Amino acid sequence: MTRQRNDSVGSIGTARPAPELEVWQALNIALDRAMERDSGVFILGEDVGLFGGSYRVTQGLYAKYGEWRVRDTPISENSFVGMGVGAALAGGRPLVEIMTVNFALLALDSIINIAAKLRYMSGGQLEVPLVVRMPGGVAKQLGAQHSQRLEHVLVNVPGLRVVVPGTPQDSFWQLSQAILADDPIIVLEHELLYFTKGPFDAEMPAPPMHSAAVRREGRDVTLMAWHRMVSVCLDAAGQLSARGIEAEVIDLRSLRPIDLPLLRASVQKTHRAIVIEEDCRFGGVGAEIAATLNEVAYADLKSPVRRVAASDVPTPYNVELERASIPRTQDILRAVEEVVGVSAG
Amino acid sequence: MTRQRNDSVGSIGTARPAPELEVWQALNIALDRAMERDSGVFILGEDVGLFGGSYRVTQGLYAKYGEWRVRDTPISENSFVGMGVGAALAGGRPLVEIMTVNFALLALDSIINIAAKLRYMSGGQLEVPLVVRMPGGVAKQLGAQHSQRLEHVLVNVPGLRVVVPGTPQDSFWQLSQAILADDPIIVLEHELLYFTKGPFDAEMPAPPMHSAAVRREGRDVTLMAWHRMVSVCLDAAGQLSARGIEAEVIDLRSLRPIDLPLLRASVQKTHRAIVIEEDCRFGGVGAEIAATLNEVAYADLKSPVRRVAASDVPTPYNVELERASIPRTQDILRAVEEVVGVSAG
Amino acid sequence: MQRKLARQFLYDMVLARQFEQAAAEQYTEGNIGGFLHLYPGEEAVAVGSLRAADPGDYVVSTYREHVHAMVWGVSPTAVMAELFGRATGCSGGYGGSMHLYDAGHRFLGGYAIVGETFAIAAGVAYWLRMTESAQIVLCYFGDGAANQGTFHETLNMAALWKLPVLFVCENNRYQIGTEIHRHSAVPDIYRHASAYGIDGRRVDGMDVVAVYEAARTALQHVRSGNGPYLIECETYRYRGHSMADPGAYRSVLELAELRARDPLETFRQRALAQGWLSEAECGDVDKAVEAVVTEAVRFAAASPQPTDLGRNVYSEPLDLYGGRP
Amino acid sequence: MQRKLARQFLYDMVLARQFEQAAAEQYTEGNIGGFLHLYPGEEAVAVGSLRAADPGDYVVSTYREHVHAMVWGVSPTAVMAELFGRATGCSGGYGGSMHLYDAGHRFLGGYAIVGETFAIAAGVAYWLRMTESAQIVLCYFGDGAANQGTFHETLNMAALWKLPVLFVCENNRYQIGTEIHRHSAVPDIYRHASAYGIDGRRVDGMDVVAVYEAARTALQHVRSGNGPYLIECETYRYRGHSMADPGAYRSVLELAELRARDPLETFRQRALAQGWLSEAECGDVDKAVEAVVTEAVRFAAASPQPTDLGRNVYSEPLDLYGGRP
Ligand SMILES: Cc1ncc(C[n+]2csc(CCOP(=O)(O)OP(=O)(O)O)c2C)c(N)n1
Ligand SMILES: Cc1ncc(C[n+]2csc(CCOP(=O)(O)OP(=O)(O)O)c2C)c(N)n1
Ligand SMILES: [Mg+2]
Ligand SMILES: [Mg+2]
Repeated sequence: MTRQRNDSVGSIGTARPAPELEVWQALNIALDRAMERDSGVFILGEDVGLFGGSYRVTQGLYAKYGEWRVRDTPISENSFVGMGVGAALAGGRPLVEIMTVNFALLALDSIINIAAKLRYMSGGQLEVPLVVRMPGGVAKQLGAQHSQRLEHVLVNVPGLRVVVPGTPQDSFWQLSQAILADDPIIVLEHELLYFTKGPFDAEMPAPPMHSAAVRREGRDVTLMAWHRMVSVCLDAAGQLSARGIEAEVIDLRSLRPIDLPLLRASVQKTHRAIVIEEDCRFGGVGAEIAATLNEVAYADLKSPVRRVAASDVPTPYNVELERASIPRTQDILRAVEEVVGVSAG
Repeated sequence: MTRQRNDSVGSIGTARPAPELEVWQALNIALDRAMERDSGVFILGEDVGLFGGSYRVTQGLYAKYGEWRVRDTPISENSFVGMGVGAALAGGRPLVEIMTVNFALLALDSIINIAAKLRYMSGGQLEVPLVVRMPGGVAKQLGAQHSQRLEHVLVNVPGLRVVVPGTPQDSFWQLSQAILADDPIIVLEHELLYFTKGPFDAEMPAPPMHSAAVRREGRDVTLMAWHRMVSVCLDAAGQLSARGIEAEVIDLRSLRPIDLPLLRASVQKTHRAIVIEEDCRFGGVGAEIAATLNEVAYADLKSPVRRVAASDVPTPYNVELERASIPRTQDILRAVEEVVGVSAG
Repeated sequence: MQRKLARQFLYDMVLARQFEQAAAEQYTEGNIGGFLHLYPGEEAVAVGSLRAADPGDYVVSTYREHVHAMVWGVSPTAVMAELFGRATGCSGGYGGSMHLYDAGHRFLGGYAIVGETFAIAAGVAYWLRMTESAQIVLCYFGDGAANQGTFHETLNMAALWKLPVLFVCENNRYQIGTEIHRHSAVPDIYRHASAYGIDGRRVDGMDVVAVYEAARTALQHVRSGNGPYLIECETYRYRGHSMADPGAYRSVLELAELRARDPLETFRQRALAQGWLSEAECGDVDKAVEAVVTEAVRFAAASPQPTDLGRNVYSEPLDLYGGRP
Repeated sequence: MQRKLARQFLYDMVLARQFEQAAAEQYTEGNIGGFLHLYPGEEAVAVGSLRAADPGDYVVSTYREHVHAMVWGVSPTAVMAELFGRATGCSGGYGGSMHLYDAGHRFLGGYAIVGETFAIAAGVAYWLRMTESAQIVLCYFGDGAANQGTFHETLNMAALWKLPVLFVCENNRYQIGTEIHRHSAVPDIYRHASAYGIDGRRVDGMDVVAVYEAARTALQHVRSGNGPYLIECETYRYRGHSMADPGAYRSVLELAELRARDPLETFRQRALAQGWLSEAECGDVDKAVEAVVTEAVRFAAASPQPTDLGRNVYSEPLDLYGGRP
């Protein structure tokens, strides 16, 4: 069960000239380089091969690496994720793509009750270097069953790590790092971000996989979010700035673990914090961040950490209702006014 | 698709003389009465029939109601829960027993992506009066795979309701109420409580299904818990009282929705609160309660709501480590001293 | 066969074809959102099997269910309005293309997670069997869905308890871009039935009469208390998996070969040749359907949007914080 | 057959019988906790099949796996110590009876959720096939596990990709208290294999030689690249499902009938009759095993408890709050 050791992320393969890329392309490059570097890396998933992946992430890899390393699977989520675990135990570095997060509900036994627990249950003898990628979030009118978010389910599980890259650069960095790591790692991607562009440099040294990033500096309030909600926060921050309120926007990048030191540092400066999440509020990830920040930064906070989250409903199909069901710029503005008002008064 | 309408819980059937009962017996009586009252109530689950149920909850019902109303199923969790949903759609009041919470990981698609969403997705045409019972919690050396807690998974789901009865009386009341309700309801039971005794009166009118209950009054700190952790809190409260600290102990009884008014009222009196949970801390139910209480009771709190929870590890088999992995009396005492100390200083 | 039934088959299939064509156009124009899975090429399956059932029976279908809904009695206007996400839609605009429901007609959906239809259908059947009802359930699923664990789990229970379900496999040879020989070790879906002691047979899914006859025999079997039955209909979808898929993974030859066996055209020719229908009658059907589809689009476009985000989550409004101010 | 192999079979089965007997006693005395699933009556299955495999192969088993682990090379002391939850246990005391592991021997567990062994085994096999290794995987499962969706999903993929797995069904007729005719529509588990184009056969699981021969043929098939193979071993467990179950749902007659075919005693008689072993040799085996089991219990009882709650959750210690003070 020997497994190939790996070099660091920054120096993978050779550079490709690509100043601006879309998220799916960055992920594609990360996969390609990992597969070139390590013959133990292979992909399992529905339509990842011949079809090239529902979101083009695996495009070209089937032709380049063949069917054994890019395997089109039947619709058998629980079992092909379980097979990923088995292959990881035997020495491989499997990368499983679950076509969307919604179908992961069928594979949670393999993820939560097998992958996450084997190292511990075996007294450290076994390791499961498995990466499970899943597109998720609320996209465009996909209906309730295709808009289920699972962040809250996965972050609670000892043994798992959960990263949520939202930019092309982070997608490349964090997926590459996840493949190099020796733990089961969930890479949550957002369906509406695959085709968004952003600066990309494959040679830039990567920050720690679980670090958060300040996307905009500000002194009055800290907005914490991930995936698509980061851009909504930036939009709100822009409008707030016009009103003289400077919001600091933090992209969490990782949900398990979380980069609390960065959040604390920001709150020490702003004294006010709001978590914005696409997941439902009740028992969502925002609750953990709020509860913890309230505990560790109590003295710094002028008001308790607020949460702006999705409405407590299954996602409706109707486009207007769907938009209204998840945080919009105006929802963030209202929340900011409340906390700033509250604490000013 | 007409479904029998029901009378209230307090006046089910006729009384049985039983001053003190064990939890499993109270559940058994609730099932028996519901099945007598409504021929649409039936049970699906592994070994619920001939065998009488792993924890004896369905004992005697197979002989009394026959195999169609007490059905022994194969090991096919996702499908027999899905069948429960189908039967509910057609007019029945199915009661599905998942032998333990751990196996519910296989059935989450049926629970989260079907049962919880159908009423909403159908514009209100369909209803799913389904009750899913599952024994859970950390029992005695069952190992990591048999000690997975799912509270955090279920409380986040719009469309579901989650109750956590811990006493014989509550078990009878809340299971009876769940069967009468027209929504999918999860009844989480604790494996170590089935054979604990407590006062029981089938005729006593039931409080609202989702109300919390004060188990011990106190002025200095509020301890909030459910299931087995309530008794651990009461134990701690007893010891604290000897040291002049009066802890108020609240049994949440319901995790979705939660009885926030009661929690607020208590905190207005004690000014300090701690959530104690057997589930892991990170992203657990305690985070929701802490985050919300901090928001709504900020002014009343002398220090932020604390959490005492399970260690962030899969549950170890070794008995000493297992005990150390979930909250013990001393962990609660330490936390109380901290908050009382902190807020006193 | 009777002219009445022949006209019904033709009407249903023309409606199916034209409705889906209109849906595709409305999707392209941006009036329909989300995933849109269309049925052209597979019409004979839904029409042949559903017309063999009793109106009192239950139907459980997939996300490719517009046609099943309409043949089962849901009005084209209500279906189109649902695709538009309007309050007048059969799911009030909350469900969408993949989640059509009509409790009154016992049309129970509309399931978007592959493999969900099995257990739902078996659950309805369990209730029918337990209450000694004469009704049965029709359960639709694709070739790809047959690889989902729920297929195995449910067929075993349905057989074990002799539940009244007719499982209808719409084998269109593809699981999105994965051809059946690449997703199933034994591509003859009907052969799986025997692993559960269930009668199963294969039928030409491009021939509405063949599907109808097979379904009648099967329903007879199911209704008589002999337990479940499985029919595998060999069919084909002309379009990609959904509007998002050009279907580039299929050869032009394959497509041409199947189009040559078009269920709608072959039936029309046969009906004329057999004298079941006259040219005039066929023409009338086309015109009648055209009017219906045009009206469906007009109605949908003119319908109001649903406005209440929070309704129907529970039987009654539920405050998650128990009365939090 | 060779005397050496005969002695091995006898030794393995005697060890299995005595070890489980000792485990039961230690459980009753409170030295072993949790669920304890014992193997008496089923010894011929693990012994016959594992002795037919190559030491380099992989083994994936269920929660009823003490015997599989020992026959596969894990020392009885390490297994007993694990049941005691001690640091010297094969899982360091963190796993317990249902979670025995030994990476060095490629014994991969020890899975407590019914149906998990299929995909794990197929995944190992996928890796072996992809890396063109000569090794294969033995996957154990019970009659009840055959109804889990993963059985269907995994057998399809294993057949589709010709993965080197030998699926061994330990059909002891019961899923805890539910007899096979009440949980499987087609109780002949081996017949399910054909639904995936997999060769399957049934063998007398009370006859270690029959199991051995069947496994050899099957392994030959699997190792030659012909894909998976399934063997259904008809066996029986003398005890209840676990120590918590008295097994009251079974008739005394049934139990007596099966005990009369006891795999250990029948083999011992046969070995003597055939002259494979002498009375003296059999006596030596009993004594040798007795010493081993006694030592295993002594070792376990004398072993230290594990003390570090937080280790081995991740490859390196992970601070959930990224360096929170
Ligand atoms: C459990 C699950 N996995 C994956 C998907 C994504 N998906 C939607 S349809 C489909 C193909 C289904 O093929 P088939 O069952 O043959 O039905 P068809 O679309 O051909 O009618 C897939 C993979 C899904 N909806 N559910
Ligand atoms: C998914 C799941 N459901 C239920 C259980 C509880 N359970 C443990 S063993 C068992 C019976 C398994 O029977 P079988 O597969 O025949 O194996 P055996 O115990 O007879 O060896 C059940 C229902 C479980 N562990 N996992
Ligand atoms: Mg198909
Ligand atoms: Mg068994």
